[in-house]
Amino acid sequence: QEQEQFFPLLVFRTGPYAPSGVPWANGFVDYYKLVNARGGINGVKAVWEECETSYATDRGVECYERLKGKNGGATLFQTMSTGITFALTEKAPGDKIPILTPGYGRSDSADGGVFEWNFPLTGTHAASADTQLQYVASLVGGLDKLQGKKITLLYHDSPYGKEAIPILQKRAEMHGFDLSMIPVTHPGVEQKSAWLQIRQNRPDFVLLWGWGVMNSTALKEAQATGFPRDKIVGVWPSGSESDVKGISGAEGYSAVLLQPGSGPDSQVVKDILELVHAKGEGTGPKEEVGEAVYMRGVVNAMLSVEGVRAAQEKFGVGKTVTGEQARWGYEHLDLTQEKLDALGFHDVMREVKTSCADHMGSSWARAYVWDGTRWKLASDTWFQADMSILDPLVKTSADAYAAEKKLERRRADDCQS
Amino acid sequence: MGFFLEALFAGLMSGVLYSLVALGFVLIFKTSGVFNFAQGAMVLFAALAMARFAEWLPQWLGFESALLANIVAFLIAGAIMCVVAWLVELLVLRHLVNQSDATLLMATLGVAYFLDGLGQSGFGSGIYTIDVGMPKDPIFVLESVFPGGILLNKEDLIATVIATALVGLLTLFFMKTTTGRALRAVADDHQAAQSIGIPLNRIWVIVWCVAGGVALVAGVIWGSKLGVQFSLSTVALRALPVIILGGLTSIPGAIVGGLIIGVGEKLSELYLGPLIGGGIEIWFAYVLALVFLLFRPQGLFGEKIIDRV
Amino acid sequence: MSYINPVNCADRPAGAFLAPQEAGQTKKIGDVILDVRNISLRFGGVKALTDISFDVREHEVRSIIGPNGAGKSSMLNCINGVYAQQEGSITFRGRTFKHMNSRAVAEMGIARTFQNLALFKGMSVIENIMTGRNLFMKSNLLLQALRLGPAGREEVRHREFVEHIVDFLEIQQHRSTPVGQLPYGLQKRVDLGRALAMEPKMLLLDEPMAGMNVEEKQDMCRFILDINDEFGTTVVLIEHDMGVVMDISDRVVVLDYGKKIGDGTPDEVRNNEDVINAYLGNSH
Amino acid sequence: MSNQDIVLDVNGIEVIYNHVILVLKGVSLTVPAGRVVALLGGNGAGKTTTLRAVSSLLKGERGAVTKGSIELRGERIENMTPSDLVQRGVVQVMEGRHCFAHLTIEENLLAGAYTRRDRGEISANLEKVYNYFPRLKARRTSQAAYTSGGEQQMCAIGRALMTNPSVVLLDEPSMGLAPQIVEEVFEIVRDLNAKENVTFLLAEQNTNMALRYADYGYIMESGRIVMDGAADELRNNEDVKEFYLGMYGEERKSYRNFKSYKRRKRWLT
Amino acid sequence: MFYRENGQLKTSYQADQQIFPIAQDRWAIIGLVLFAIVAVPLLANEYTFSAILIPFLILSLAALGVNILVGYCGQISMGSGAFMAVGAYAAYNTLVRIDGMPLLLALLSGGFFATVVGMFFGIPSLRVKGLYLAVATLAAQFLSDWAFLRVPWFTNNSTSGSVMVSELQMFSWRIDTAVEKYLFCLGFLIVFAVLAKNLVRSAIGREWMAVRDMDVAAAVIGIRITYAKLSAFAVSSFIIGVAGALWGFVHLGAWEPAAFGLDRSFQLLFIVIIGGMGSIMGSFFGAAFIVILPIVLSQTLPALGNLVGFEVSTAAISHAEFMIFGALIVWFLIVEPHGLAKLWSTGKQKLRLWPFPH
Ligand SMILES: Nc1ncnc2c1ncn2[C@@H]1O[C@H](COP(=O)(O)OP(=O)(O)OP(=O)(O)O)[C@@H](O)[C@H]1O
Ligand SMILES: Nc1ncnc2c1ncn2[C@@H]1O[C@H](COP(=O)(O)OP(=O)(O)OP(=O)(O)O)[C@@H](O)[C@H]1O
Ligand SMILES: [Mg+2]
Ligand SMILES: [Mg+2]
Repeated sequence: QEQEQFFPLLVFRTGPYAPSGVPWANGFVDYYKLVNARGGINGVKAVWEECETSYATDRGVECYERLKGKNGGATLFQTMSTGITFALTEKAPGDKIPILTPGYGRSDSADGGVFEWNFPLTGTHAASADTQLQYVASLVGGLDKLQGKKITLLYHDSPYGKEAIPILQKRAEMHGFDLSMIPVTHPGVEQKSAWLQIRQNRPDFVLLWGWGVMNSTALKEAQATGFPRDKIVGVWPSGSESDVKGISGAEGYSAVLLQPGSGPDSQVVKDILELVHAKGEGTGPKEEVGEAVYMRGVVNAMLSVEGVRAAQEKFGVGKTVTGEQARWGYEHLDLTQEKLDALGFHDVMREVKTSCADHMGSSWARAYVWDGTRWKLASDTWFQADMSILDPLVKTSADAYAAEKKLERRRADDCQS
Repeated sequence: MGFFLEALFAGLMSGVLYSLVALGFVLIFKTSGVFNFAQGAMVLFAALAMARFAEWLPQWLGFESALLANIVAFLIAGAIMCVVAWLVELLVLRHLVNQSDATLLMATLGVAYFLDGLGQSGFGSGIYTIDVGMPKDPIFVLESVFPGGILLNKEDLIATVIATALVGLLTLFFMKTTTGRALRAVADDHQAAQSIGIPLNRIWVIVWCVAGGVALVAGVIWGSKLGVQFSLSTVALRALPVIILGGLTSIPGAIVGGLIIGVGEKLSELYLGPLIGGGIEIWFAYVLALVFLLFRPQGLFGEKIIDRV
Repeated sequence: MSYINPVNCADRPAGAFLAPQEAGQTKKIGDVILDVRNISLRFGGVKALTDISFDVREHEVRSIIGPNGAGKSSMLNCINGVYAQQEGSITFRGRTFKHMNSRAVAEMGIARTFQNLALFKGMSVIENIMTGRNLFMKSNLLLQALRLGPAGREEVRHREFVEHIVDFLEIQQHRSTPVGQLPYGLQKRVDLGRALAMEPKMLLLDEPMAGMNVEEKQDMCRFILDINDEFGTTVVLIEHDMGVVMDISDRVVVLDYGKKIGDGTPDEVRNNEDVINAYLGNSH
Repeated sequence: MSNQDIVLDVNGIEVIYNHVILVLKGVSLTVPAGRVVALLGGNGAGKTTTLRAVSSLLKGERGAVTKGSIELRGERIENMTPSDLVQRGVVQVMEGRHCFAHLTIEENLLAGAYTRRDRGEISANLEKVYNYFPRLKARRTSQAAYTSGGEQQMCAIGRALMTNPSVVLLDEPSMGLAPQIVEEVFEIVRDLNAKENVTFLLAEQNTNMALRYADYGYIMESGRIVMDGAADELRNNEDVKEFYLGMYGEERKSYRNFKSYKRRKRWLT
Repeated sequence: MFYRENGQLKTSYQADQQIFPIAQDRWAIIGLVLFAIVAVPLLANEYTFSAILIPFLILSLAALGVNILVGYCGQISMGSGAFMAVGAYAAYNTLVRIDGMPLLLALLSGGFFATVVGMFFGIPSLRVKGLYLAVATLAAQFLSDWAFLRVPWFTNNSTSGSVMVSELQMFSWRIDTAVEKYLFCLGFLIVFAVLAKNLVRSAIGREWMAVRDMDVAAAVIGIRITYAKLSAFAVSSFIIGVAGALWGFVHLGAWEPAAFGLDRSFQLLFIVIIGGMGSIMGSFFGAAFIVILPIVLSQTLPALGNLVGFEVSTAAISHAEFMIFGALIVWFLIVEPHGLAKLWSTGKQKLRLWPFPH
């Protein structure tokens, strides 16, 4: 009897956000295929099943209920949506299933002392915001030069979009820049007024915190109102190829991408092309392999697999692990650069090490500039979120959550890593 | 003041674009009494067809000219919309003669779902571009009067001209042709119209075809502004307050309504929005329309609602 | 034929549902109950009514006749408060109004039927007639939701009343049919039933017999006369069938183009030159 | 009467509404060319349904002909659209007027000319209609919804005449009309019949009138034809006299005087 | 032959006014309710509860409310999602802001605030009619979308704008498991269904229907149009509000305004029209149809695809789902414009006549 490890996938291949959702999901699936082609997780075969959420929370909940018991039980859930993360955060502890939200999810869930089952590995939205601002600072010559600058945050009006606000406000206070915020209503095709406001305010930078069609619309409106694109800086959900490809005014726009960025030249991409696509088993079109959002899917899948591998080391190599055991794995991830390089992720991402208190691990990000045909690295600098700023915010928020839910922080003996 | 004018122009121009979508609603409602919720889906579907064929044709046939590709794609998309019209009549409307407003409305919602699904599975669910060579850059006028000048958008200006022309053309068609009267008769009473030999089926195909054409033009203009993607169908939601404000049955109403809503929502967003948190334009448009309705329940130019006992 | 002739209706089932006023006795025409003074009604340029005055006495059957478009229905609409006349006043049982308000009119005891059937199509016969009783139903929303004591009892009481009307109008077997499915003639009866349920002092009937054959008209006349005789309900009747009008009314008003051209007993009206020219034609 | 002369031949049709309500239970009738045939009967007998079946307007009412055949000049027409029928000269004036509420009277009439192409003919027809109904001419610019019931009835008939029909299905034309107008309408029927050889199938409650103007009559009750015959024959039939003409012996009985007890029609069970 | 009402004579009007005057129906319903309370918890698995039954119950409840307004009173509303949202957020606020607030009261207060808001948005209905009103009700929808996103007070200043409720407890009953949640919702549904049924067969129900069918005539027989319309808005939004609170509290646990967006409003309207306007029963049929259909489609289509030998991608399935869903709606409307409830009663009528045709 072959051992199998089940990875449910909550995807959105239709609806307003499909342009980002499709390559993201394809990256996931291709990587699991690659894992199996490379012989599984210590011989355990990865199996997966997709469930379409259309990025809607209630459908996500239905998918969760449907998949959580299938194929011997779900190892984990990756929600691919902030809204679904919020809903599942309430449900998963009861079912003892970890929730992985690499690069997104709720920022306060980095605090493993309260959020036992959430893993915003490799960075949260708060980290995104912080690294984004650091990049802007580097453009003007340092954080101290931000003094008196005008920065406008143009954000998707949803829980996702709002995650950035506390960090930026804190930073504004610290560095004395002038922060103004303009919400954009879902799905984001109506931004005329927003850009007229921007034109009126003439900010030094616009931080684009968009999702789906909102991004390309923003860039088009920027062109239509004559706002220079090299003064617009996005985050990873605003930094995929589909956001900029074919948009005439997108050149010069830059985005700070929490790892990974786009990685067409990486080893893992070559492997996928060779071991999966070349055999005619590729999930999507070949051209998208290596694109930014696609790589996100690949890295997300890799993290889910590596957690299982870590858990196997404790609970039995070559055996299927349960969700609860997998959680131990995610809490004890130690992906060193060598390990990552061996997996083919050289120059795609940097090391991640989690602990029971720190469910995020690290928050490396790099800035890319769209040159009209591809994302180019803006510089080789890796940014990392300033934890001295993040931590207090995360802790306050997590404590508030714990208080509301009447949860106890995990005791020290339960938390020894 | 400069900013105010800028906002005003922006409002007027988005207003014209709303009118264009609203026109599709009005045409169908006026002539068949159907409140066509699928109009948004039709805009998306038409735009998708146009965008994709413009992309595919050069690949399939191996030619270069973007102009040619655009023209042929436009024609193909137009033809597709007429086929859609024909199918809608054949499979839906024909079987729902004489049913209540609510039933017809639901049926068009069903059509909308169908078109959304068909469009995405046939043409893909990515973001596609329509490039009909519209200039994207802004121009600034009156720079000597106001610092920074007043921003105008060439693309918007061209779209405004096209929309105005189309509206004018359709108004003529309805006023001057004998068909116009038959169309209105159908809207009033399906059965009576049938009884005097007005062929409902053909009339509906024609009207839906015209509405499909309007959707195509709207789709091309909006699509080239915003990109063609699933969310394009939401422009229909922006056009709804326009038609109730202008009156469901009035072509001039669609235009005047569009202008009022366009200006109203831009000014509200820019002047009122920052005070109460922003993002208010969509509900503001609806509330504005609602306030107008309280004074004229049939909209500004709509036909009076007749109650007799 | 004299108009105070009593009708022999001894073999009618005793319609005990309305408090009968000296049932079976010789009909007594009473005082003026409704007085319409100088009514003018315009719709834009159309003068529907011009300076119309007439009165209705208690217990009588008062007909309004006139060519199509003369303004008969509009007259009823003014009395009902559906239309608001520009000029003139309406006095009902001593109270004078510039404009009538539908609800108040109903409360004062004026009920009506409609020319083009205004039944509630989605409801059954019983439910339609029950709506006429709503005026008298007092329990509040919460009680109705819970159907506790008084609400349930009230419902039963009124339902009983309505069953009497159903019996009276002989539509028992259609009780729970949706009215939309009934033939036209029966719908007219339901319309009458709904008005009767309001226990009206005065009943306004707008062409109750249009589209009926002789037999059905006979039935309808019988109902109208029974209501009038036995319960003393005053009836204002609009009708185009001169046979019916001349046979059953006590007095007749004739309108033409919104103006009053005649008023009097059937015989007087029948012989009025203006009326003959404008309306009756020579065959009658 | 040879077969050639029969314009309309309805043969044993059954009609069901809503898949369950059986309304016509095998109705057969023939309408010869150039005649006026009356279809009489009480409320709910199925007259309207029969006319709808002929003019193909059943579908909109969720009704269907499930048995039997209908032929127009030898051609089967059950599955034609109403507009096909209008093209072939058959037009129905619907019960309850159904004017186009938002159109003016004149627009209503012109809408009736939809199938006509010849402008001269259309304006001649319009003149003709205005001649028949001067009242319509006076109200030509009012919206139909705001005209009185009688005016609407005239408008509906006039509108049908605008199609230049050879067969007119008239459903209760007298309903709600002032006596003079009723007379006029029937005169117009006779006129059109005589001068333009238009065939009429007339559903009426006003038996008296109908039998005066018709050549032949069918009496329907509960979805069946219970009696038929030439008009004067029917007029002299005792039952018809009593039940449909309100005559007792030779006298018309006053509506004021009759017993509530009545003889039941013997053809009703 | 089995479904006969012969011999069931009513001897009092009381008997005739029962909700189900035919004995077979009455027993069937009692049986069904017992089945739902006793047998279902034993038979269904957790997935069925959380993903199918609970949403079904809550949406039925909401549809009940919508049906009162749209089906009974004839005021087409496309803003029902907004009233659900008001219910959910109001219940949330009463719960978190008032110490020791019992769950039941919080849920009902959701209904109460929804009533207030509903009546406010009902005011235009006094002047505006039909489709104009329908579109105008969207104002409520967009206003609520905006308010709950942008006014931090409503979300108790939650930074993300997402709120959550934990630990449902009524008296000493902790509502934890899916079965308990199911029973909890079922209780609400049964109570409200009975109340709603009582209302629609009482004086007020007849007033609503009268206003729907012919408002001028209604006014003439003394029905107060204003009262009838506003009370329909009030009752309907109360029920919708409670349903919204349940949706947030019981089904989702954590939610954001998008949970009550425009799609939800349309969904409710769908349920009512597909199920049958002006039919309490129809609300259940419609909800079952709308909740179960997409799930069935998404589960069976891949299997069907495999049968004919190709793998159907998730995207293709969900596109097919859109198309089939749309097509089915149209198909149902064509087959029976008056909804599943009408289909059901026609079926019963045939059964009654069976084996004799017509
Ligand atoms: N659309 C419908 N749905 C269901 N039943 C109908 C429908 N139309 C008519 N009926 C039923 O069919 C029967 C015959 O109706 P029809 O209208 O043909 O009668 P009629 O002879 O024209 O009566 P009237 O003189 O009242 O016009 C009636 O019992 C009526 O209730
Ligand atoms: N709401 C309205 N708006 C405009 N005109 C109206 C309105 N109601 C009635 N009229 C006009 O007033 C005049 C009188 O109409 P009314 O309906 O009272 O006539 P009527 O005497 O009842 O005729 P009929 O016997 O044909 O029913 C008509 O010319 C009609 O067009
Ligand atoms: Mg009248
Ligand atoms: Mg008839």
